[in-house]
Amino acid sequence: MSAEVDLRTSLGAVALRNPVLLASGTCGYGAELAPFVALDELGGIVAKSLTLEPRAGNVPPRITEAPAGMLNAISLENVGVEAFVREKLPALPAGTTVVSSVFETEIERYAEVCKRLDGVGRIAALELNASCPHVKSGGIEFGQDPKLLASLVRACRAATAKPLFVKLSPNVTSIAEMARVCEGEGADALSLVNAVQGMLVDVERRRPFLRNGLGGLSGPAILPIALRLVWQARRAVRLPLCGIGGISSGEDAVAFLLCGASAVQVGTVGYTNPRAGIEVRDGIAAYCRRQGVAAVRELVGGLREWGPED
Amino acid sequence: MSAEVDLRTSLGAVALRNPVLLASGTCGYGAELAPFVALDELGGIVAKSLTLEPRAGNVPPRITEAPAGMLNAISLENVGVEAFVREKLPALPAGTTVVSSVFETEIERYAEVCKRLDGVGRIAALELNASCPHVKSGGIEFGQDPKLLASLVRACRAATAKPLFVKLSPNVTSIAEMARVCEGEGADALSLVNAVQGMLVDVERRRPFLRNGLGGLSGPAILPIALRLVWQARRAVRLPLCGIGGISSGEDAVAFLLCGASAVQVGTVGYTNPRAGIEVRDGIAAYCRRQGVAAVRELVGGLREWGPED
Amino acid sequence: MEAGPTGLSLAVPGWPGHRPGQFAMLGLDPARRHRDPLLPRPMAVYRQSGANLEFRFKPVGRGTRLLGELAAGAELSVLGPLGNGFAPPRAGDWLVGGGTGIASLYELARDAPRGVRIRLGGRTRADILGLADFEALGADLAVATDDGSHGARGFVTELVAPAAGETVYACGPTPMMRRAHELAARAGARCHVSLENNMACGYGVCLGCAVRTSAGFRYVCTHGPVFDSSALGWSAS
Amino acid sequence: MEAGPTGLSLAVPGWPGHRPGQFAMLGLDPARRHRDPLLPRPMAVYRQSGANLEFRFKPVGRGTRLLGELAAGAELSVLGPLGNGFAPPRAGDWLVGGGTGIASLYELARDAPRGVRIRLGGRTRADILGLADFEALGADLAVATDDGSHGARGFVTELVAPAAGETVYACGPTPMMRRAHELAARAGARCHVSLENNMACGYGVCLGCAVRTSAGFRYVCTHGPVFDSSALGWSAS
Ligand SMILES: Cc1cc2nc3c(=O)[nH]c(=O)nc-3n(C[C@H](O)[C@H](O)[C@H](O)COP(=O)(O)OP(=O)(O)OC[C@H]3O[C@@H](n4cnc5c(N)ncnc54)[C@H](O)[C@@H]3O)c2cc1C
Ligand SMILES: Cc1cc2nc3c(=O)[nH]c(=O)nc-3n(C[C@H](O)[C@H](O)[C@H](O)COP(=O)(O)OP(=O)(O)OC[C@H]3O[C@@H](n4cnc5c(N)ncnc54)[C@H](O)[C@@H]3O)c2cc1C
Ligand SMILES: Cc1cc2nc3c(=O)[nH]c(=O)nc-3n(C[C@H](O)[C@H](O)[C@H](O)COP(=O)(O)O)c2cc1C
Ligand SMILES: Cc1cc2nc3c(=O)[nH]c(=O)nc-3n(C[C@H](O)[C@H](O)[C@H](O)COP(=O)(O)O)c2cc1C
Ligand code: FES
Ligand code: FES
Repeated sequence: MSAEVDLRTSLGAVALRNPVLLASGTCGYGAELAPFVALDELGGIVAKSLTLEPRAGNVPPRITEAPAGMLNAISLENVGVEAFVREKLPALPAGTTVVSSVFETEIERYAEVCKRLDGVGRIAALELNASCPHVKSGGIEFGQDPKLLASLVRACRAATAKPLFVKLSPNVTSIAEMARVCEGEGADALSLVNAVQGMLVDVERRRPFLRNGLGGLSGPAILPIALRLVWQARRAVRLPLCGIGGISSGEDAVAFLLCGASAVQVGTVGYTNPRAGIEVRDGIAAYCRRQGVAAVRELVGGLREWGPED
Repeated sequence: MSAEVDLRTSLGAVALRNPVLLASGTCGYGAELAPFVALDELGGIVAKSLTLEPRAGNVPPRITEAPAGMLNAISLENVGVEAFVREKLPALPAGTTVVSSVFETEIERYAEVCKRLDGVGRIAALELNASCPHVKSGGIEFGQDPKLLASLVRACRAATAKPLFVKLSPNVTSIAEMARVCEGEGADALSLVNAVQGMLVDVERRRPFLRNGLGGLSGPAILPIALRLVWQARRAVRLPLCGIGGISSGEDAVAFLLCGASAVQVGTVGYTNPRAGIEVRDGIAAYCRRQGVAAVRELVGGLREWGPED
Repeated sequence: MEAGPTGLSLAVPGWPGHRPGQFAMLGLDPARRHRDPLLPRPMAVYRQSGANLEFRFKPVGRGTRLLGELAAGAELSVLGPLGNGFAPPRAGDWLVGGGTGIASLYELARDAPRGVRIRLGGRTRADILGLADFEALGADLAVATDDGSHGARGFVTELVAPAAGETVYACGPTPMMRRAHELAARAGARCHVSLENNMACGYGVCLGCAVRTSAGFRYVCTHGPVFDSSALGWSAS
Repeated sequence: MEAGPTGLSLAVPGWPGHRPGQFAMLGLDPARRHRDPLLPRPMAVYRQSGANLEFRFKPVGRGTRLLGELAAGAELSVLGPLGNGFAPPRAGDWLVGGGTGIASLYELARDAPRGVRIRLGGRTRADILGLADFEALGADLAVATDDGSHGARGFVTELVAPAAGETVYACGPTPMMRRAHELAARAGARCHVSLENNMACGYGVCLGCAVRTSAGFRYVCTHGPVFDSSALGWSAS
């Protein structure tokens, strides 16, 4: 089969050229990647999470390597919503599908960022980064408490008519419960997962490698965890899902599609190669050709069960 | 400093020759390792989890490789408590510190296994494997539900006078809550963590690699997660902790000690080298010599915070 | 240590000797520079020559690709000999190998009495591991390839016709071994197969290599890798 | 590709040239046989010779040990040139290198005008990377070692005495750079330091390489690695 594979897919109302987006925090505001990648050949980019005001991150060290992954505590440094809309967005090639990630420490502020982005034509959808500690609740992540998460999604749903994705935390007992909460509050899709909470210690100095102590574990190490969470969410809700976690090849991406994701995001592996997203896209297409799959949408949720005779 | 390092430590009332035990399910019943290791040179072994009756595991495939780790769904195949006491225990060299892991699908059966082991002199302590799905509660793990976990620990506490360790699941929103529950019900120590729930997919065949679908992720990949959980548990309870997850070197073990564990268990890495436990022990001793640490106990909880001037 | 894409030879001081069909766990990275791939790979000892052990494989996955790319002088960890190995064949018995499973049979063939029949199969001539070595034995050897590039065209099991009282020794892809089992069963012959399940430890502690037998689960690394085929359930893979 | 324990040389077709002090991200495993260690390593280009780039390092961690053990012909990924690089020095300026930081300075020294003073330090003579190359330049060169095995005994910064209007170019351990900064500040000289923070991406998207400056956080990979030392807070590492 040498015919072109139809790579188109969608996340709810958001049509995508192909299933591969770049994950928030791993592609800057897009322009940083322009020397390496034609951004409009990707499914899209999820820009660095935005807060109401510009936000400085943690004092370094912010990153360290982990087995088959890395640990980070950047703490969501960003230029703020205004500068993004004014300076960053216009710099992107027309035709780039842009998802804006939204992050704050209080619900009203989350909603306010959504409101500011609501009227911005270039933005295809908003992604709520719910994996952030809630200041008023003593540091528990929004995405770890179903009640907090419900209030967050409700407030943001009311603040924007744009397609609303919620990015879930993997650090929970039941992803199904969190997924259902989002569905109940009118989210349009779920992105899962964010980094897994972790820690590494410099034993020579007897202190954490990161100044922040805790950090987020990402990269291939977490792929089996992320895939399991997508599969569990798939059985809990009907919302479209976007799979994230350790994807480094077309086969990795296909695994997420088979488990029920309609699209995927490539994160950490992009640090090792700025063209990783394009290579994952090409890997998906190669897989489809090899397997005689005409349209990538056919793969979504196509995982078979083991039969008694297998 | 060429003097001998004092490697002794303890988990509550259980004195240990050194901080390195082998994790349950990764050292069989001990005898399998005898060709490679003098078992009484280890801190101890935690034998394969025992059920009331002999138990057959899952239909294969049961294991597959994961990035910097592996995924397993053995499903706790074991010879049962009677055969263990009658055949396996007497085969172990005198002087081996043996912890017996206990596992069941209902609380009364857990307690019954504890009762059967209670009078057995060779057993230094019991470890409740609480990372197992509870049949009556629709498959949620005992270690994922604070109420279930409390009932479990209470019942087993009443069933045995032996030191009682509880092995916690990493698949929870709040390890602190689970740790406090165990402390409240009279556990003597906590072992953490068990494998992280994960999944991997064979994209060529479009089905999970494991016949069981889900599996437990173990090995270096999970070390940062396990270390974080130990550190969080340390701040929640005063119980002694035993750190488990991805340990492959003396430095890895020291990281757990610094985060507050009094001992550690080596699991998956032992598959790559049956002498891994001894090498980890030697690595801890080498670290202590290099750093001028006279007794390994000095390291426990010795993690420093970053200062503003660092 | 010397390696090429389909085999390696390494000095293993202290190797105590082994029986044909036993295997070793080869650890790719004893110095732990990498922590991935993590697990050692079970490999049949193809041949021992003095202090050197030889292994044969095909680059099908991460592990075998890395093995084939090892630089001369690289270090591997070697745990073994492991497993039960084959019982010695008698004249009239059949040795049936397919694909990389052929590697398990070379020493069995070499040490076999005259009159043992060796049947090897692969996709093409290049897939018959160690063909020249087998030919040099001067034994009763026949080959089948899928594309007819060497020997008969078709499945190797078409070259196998056991009679009652004979034993078939088979190692290769599951369909090949199943077919060998069926041929033997139908003829009243015995069949010993060497299984190549995934393994983590190779020494009996992970229980990952379980295989369902008529007597319950058995472990390929300690009870096998060689099993009497009649004890195995040939419907499941 | 050729490698030894402390350096490697590889052909990079299409390398567009670079300024002294720029760097590349070296990916250890472009074919993804291993997924650990995952991240590429930032390395200063020590020297370009024709189509070949040379790098120098010491085996201090996983990454540099693997780089030093690469087999001839192995493939690396190379992303670059990255970063700002050094401004050209003038006669009277000081080039101060310590440990592996010396690697960032060779081309700067080679292209420098006469009268630039080169001062290199390390624990022992063997730690002075590329010593013979620097000596061959015939420039004003002095060396200090902790053990006195070459040049003066002591810290390399004891050989540095900048005057007002001069510039010190420094790359090495933090205490060395801090001292260079202090010497320059005290004398009314300028000091440019090249920082060697941990990096994940090297091209400005991870924000992992942040450094605190008087103007807020800056990124070593895109705004640096060379910074005016007066903009940095020298109390924090
Ligand atoms: C006792 C025993 C003896 C063995 N002896 C040998 C031997 O002498 N020579 C040898 O080559 N192998 C032998 N094997 C199998 C070997 O251990 C590996 O499983 C196999 O070589 C693939 O390893 P890998 O690391 O390259 O693949 P992995 O990195 O584990 O990747 C596996 C990938 O390759 C595919 N794959 C795995 N095996 C095959 C195969 N045979 N054909 C096609 N695709 C495959 C899988 O589906 C998967 O996609 C033996 C196994 C056992 C249990
Ligand atoms: C712009 C830039 C240019 C660089 N140029 C060079 C260069 O030309 N040559 C070079 O060798 N390095 C250079 N580095 C540093 C290099 O990227 C690595 O961080 C360093 O070599 C250690 O890498 P590793 O992979 O071996 O250590 P890792 O695998 O990351 O392990 C790090 C371990 O080594 C220790 N460690 C890290 N660095 C050192 C050190 N310098 N001395 C002692 N212990 C250490 C750590 O504490 C840790 O235990 C540069 C860095 C930057 C940002
Ligand atoms: C350095 C770094 C910064 C990140 N910043 C953000 C962020 O700003 N917003 C967000 O939603 N996720 C952020 N993430 C999480 C990623 O988007 C992604 O969910 C996670 O890393 C898992 O995917 P991966 O394994 O492919 O990296 C960040 C991850 C890393 C490694
Ligand atoms: C194949 C396998 C079987 C296991 N069986 C058990 C078991 O029977 N009981 C138990 O408490 N933990 C069991 N575990 C979990 C380990 O004891 C350990 O908690 C986990 O693997 C994490 O440590 P590691 O990364 O060092 O392996 C098993 C793990 C593996 C990989
Ligand atoms: S491979 Fe571990 S028990 Fe057989
Ligand atoms: S290394 Fe990623 S931003 Fe500098």
